[in-house]
Amino acid sequence: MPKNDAIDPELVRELANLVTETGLSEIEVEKGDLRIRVVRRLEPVSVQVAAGAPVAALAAPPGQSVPSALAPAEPQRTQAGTVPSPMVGTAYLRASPDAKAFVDVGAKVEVGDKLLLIEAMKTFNEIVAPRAGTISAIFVEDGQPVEFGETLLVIS
Amino acid sequence: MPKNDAIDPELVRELANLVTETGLSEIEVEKGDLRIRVVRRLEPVSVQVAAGAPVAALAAPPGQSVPSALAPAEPQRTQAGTVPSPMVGTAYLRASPDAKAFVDVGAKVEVGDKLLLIEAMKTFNEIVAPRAGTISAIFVEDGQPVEFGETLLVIS
Amino acid sequence: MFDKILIANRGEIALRILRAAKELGIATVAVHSTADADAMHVRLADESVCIGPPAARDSYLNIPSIIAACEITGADAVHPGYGFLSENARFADVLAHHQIGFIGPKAQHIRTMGDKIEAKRTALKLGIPCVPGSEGGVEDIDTAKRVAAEIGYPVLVKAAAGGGGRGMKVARSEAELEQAIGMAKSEAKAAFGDDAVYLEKYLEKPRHIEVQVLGDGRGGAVHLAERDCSLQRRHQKVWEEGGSPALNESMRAEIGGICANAMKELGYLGAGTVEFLYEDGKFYFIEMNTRIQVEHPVTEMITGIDLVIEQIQVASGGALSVSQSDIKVEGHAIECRINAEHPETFQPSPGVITHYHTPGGLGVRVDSAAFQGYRIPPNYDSLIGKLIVHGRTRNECLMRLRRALDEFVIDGIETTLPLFRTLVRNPDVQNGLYDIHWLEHFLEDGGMKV
Amino acid sequence: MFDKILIANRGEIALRILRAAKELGIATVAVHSTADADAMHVRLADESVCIGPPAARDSYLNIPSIIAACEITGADAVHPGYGFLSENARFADVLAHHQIGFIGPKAQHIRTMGDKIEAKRTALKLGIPCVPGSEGGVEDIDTAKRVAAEIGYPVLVKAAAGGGGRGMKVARSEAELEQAIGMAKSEAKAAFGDDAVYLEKYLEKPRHIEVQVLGDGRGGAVHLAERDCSLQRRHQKVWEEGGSPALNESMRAEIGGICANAMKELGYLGAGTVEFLYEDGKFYFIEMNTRIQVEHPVTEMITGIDLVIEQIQVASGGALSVSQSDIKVEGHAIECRINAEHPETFQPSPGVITHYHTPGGLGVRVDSAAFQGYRIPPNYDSLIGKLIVHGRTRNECLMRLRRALDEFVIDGIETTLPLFRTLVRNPDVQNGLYDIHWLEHFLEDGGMKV
Repeated sequence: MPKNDAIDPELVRELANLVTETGLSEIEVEKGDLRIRVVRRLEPVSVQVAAGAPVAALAAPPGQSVPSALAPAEPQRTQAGTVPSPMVGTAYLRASPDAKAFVDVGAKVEVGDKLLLIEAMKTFNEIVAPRAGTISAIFVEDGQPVEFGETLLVIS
Repeated sequence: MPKNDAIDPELVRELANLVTETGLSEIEVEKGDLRIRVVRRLEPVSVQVAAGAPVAALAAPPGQSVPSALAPAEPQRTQAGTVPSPMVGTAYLRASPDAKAFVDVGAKVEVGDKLLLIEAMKTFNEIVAPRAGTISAIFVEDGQPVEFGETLLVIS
Repeated sequence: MFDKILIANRGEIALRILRAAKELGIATVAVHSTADADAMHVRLADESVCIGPPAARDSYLNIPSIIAACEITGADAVHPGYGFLSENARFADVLAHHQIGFIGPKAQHIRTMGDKIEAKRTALKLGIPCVPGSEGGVEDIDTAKRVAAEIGYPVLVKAAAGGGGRGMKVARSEAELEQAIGMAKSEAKAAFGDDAVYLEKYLEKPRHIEVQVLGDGRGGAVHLAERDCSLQRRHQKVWEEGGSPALNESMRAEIGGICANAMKELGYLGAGTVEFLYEDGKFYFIEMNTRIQVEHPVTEMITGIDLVIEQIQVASGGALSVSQSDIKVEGHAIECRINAEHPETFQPSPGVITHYHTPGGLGVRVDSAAFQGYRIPPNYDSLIGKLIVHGRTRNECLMRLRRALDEFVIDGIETTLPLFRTLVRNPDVQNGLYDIHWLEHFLEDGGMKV
Repeated sequence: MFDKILIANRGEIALRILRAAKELGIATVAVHSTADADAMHVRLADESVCIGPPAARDSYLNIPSIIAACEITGADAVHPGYGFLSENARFADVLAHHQIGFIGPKAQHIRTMGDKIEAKRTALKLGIPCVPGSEGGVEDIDTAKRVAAEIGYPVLVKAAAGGGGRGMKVARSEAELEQAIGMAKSEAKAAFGDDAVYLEKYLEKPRHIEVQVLGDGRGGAVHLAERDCSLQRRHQKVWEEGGSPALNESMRAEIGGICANAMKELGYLGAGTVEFLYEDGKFYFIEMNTRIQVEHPVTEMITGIDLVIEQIQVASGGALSVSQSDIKVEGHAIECRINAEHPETFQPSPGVITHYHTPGGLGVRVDSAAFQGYRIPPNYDSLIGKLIVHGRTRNECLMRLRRALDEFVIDGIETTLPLFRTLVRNPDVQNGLYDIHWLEHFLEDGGMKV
């Protein structure tokens, strides 16, 4: 196996040990067409319990699990491609129980294509694709209640 | 092992030490087709405000200064030579208003020498030197109230 | 009784409603904007639904979102709190249309009392005393003199088309009347192109006194005595107390009885407040608020009656838990509205509360959704908590309030706590000698300057 | 009235006393051990004095240090709280000798009630019902039978020299009496070398009910109804409420009247508690506590009367603020003693409170010297706070208590909050069906096991 000859795992191991030993976060070496880069991502050393941390655990009745409110509320990540719900309501993936879904994972969509419906106050609101691309994930099920800002699906 | 010859781990180690020693975050060297880069990512310098910080400032009536209770109560430093009050009461530096002080700053004392009196419940309690030495400071005035543990004077 | 109540509000009143629901064994749904995801009532509710972005019009005022939140959670009633949708008759109608209970008055009464002219007309019809006036324009000076003599000097000459203080003149005697009318007419002509003016009784140093009422919607109604809310800044109540230092037992019973009878006649449902100006032993109707009010705890502390529980009970078709003879005023209560504002400049001060410690002990109540580490969002009003103190006498109440204010710790932001520490030590406040202008004058005169 | 009160205690009761003094406009001196330098009452007092190291005998029990602290601060009275020096007659004497007021009863009454035998003798003389018994040894079986028939079965045969349960036998009928006496005698002989035994009424499932009294020291005295403290663990009260679920209005008035009259006759000064076992409609005197008690807020919540303020007023020579006819029991109150202990094992849990948030709203009172960031020292008892809740009815009170317990946050240490969350949901507790053994049995039966 010529590749293994060309790249010596021992050298990589040595560099890896070195990065740990020295407390560095990255070493990169390059020679000729050989380039090796070892990276150690430092984990945050401290769980930063700020003075402003929210109340840790609101008392719950016995038997109920206490929400670990210490963990900061995960912000809804609006990464490129995620489609958040613009309203509170009930999400529907198809026009009627017998119909086929507007989109499935893997479907290609154009801007303005119908993705799903959200019912609020007996009114069905069409949610359309804000960008073109491929449906890479659908996070809601047919008939599922959704909050404002909840991620419905991803177009990548 | 020709590869190891080509990339000298010792050089990498030296660079690694250098980056730490100099407080830098990155060093990159390049010579001919050799390139070495070492990176030290600085840890977040977080002011760790512990969740357990005491109540900052108890409300005080307007006009009164608010005690900065955030600062942890300074422990009474019982350094060598300090003589703390063994009781609460009123400290007297002399046997009677006209008498001369038992000790003054600069006086040499032996173990058991009388230093001052503390009056509590109309009883005068003699405070004697716990060690020999020279009085280097007196922190109380004649007739001053003292708490338990309050530093009276220093024998150095 | 309802099974699940959706609380269409935020802050301390959302928590207040949640407490009442829990005490009745009713499940709770908190709705919130994205700015309030960490709020106390959201944490304590059985369920929560994010209904929109921080702007109130897109969340707390967004009727379709709130109805949708009811639909997805199965809530069978909504408590609107105060502000936001609490006095929106259309909201009450929409809820009714969706067969969801509204914990508030009948829509028609919200409409009537929401229209100033209609409200006054209704009040007069129900026997509630109003500010006497000419009931229409005065054309000539002789009519004006006759009307002014009837209502008594001083009188206010007001432009019929007026607003904002323009075309408004005070006449303190008949000698001043002709000139005042002349000036008001010309100002009105210039400002509104219409010189019609009318007369009204002018109150120089009135108190703001309001009567709490409860109705079962079927002609049963009671009053729960009055609150004195004269200490105001820019028409915002700052300090409220009950009973009023200006009233005695029989005055209380009289004005209370008038209001309770009016509510019986109206068939009023739920909690309401009849607001008056009060001067020289007389009451003058201002308006009626058809909702629970910020200062309702004052009444709860002196009567022991949970007004929000009563609201929920009557909204679900139940009876009031008390009749008039059961209601006894015991002692005295004072509420301080603690705002996240600079105590001298009243500049809002949103931010993180770094230390929070509430006072405790006998007769001390805190209604607040704040906590240590809470970030006050900049999007809403600055009320962060209410300190309500009860004592057997007004003096005991004042002394207790003083010590409670001195125990209260809110760090990290500016609050109006220092204002209250000053007020509770002020002789006029201690003696109950204040009117609706007192606090403005006190602040103008540098009362809070160090 | 006193000008400056020294508070010879720590924890929540020190803060409680400080609050009363502040409400009376009296200056305060906190004394503290080195372990309590950061305590809440120290922070809030006008002055503070460190009086010794953590061990209570060297600080809070150190009479010369406390007197010296009075001398250097000019305090003219001492409030001893509960525990520590509160029932130390010598302390009262020493204070009197130094012309410093003692906010507590006359020394002679502390002595009388501190001696079990003398206390029972005094109670009998004052007409307070006691446990009936043979009043001396029973020599022969016929006497025993006669006495047992008089006091009624079951009876307890007790060794005169006894203690720790040895030489103690229950006879449930005359048939069992001879054998019980025989066994008790031989056990007593073996254990104490003395086979003398006596008889006493045996209470199988008594409740602990106590009557709060106040006296002015000059023959004026009132009672403030009762508290039911039957929910105990190892003779430590856990949950107290008032009125007792077992009493009605007339029973309350009767036992209260007996106690008030006894206090009048005694010329009792200050606050006191007459403790009873209660079974089948009858009261049996246990002891009298001549101090303010941990559970006094229950009484304050149902009467509106600040007992500590009354203590201070009568100790300074003033009158009681109320006569018997002024005292009305309004509603129901329950107190939960929140200890820094594991809720199942009751292992003490000192340490730092990392999060602390108290419940608020109508009818909720918290008496606690704890705060976020407070380090509970390992040197003293584990009581860190009391939650006291009031409602118009016992049911309203229970529902309010439930929601208040669910709001209470104390993190970083173990507390008994989970015990109370379980108790408030227990049908026996909800129905008031418990005696002094109930809680022990509940815990033995795994009531707190998950």
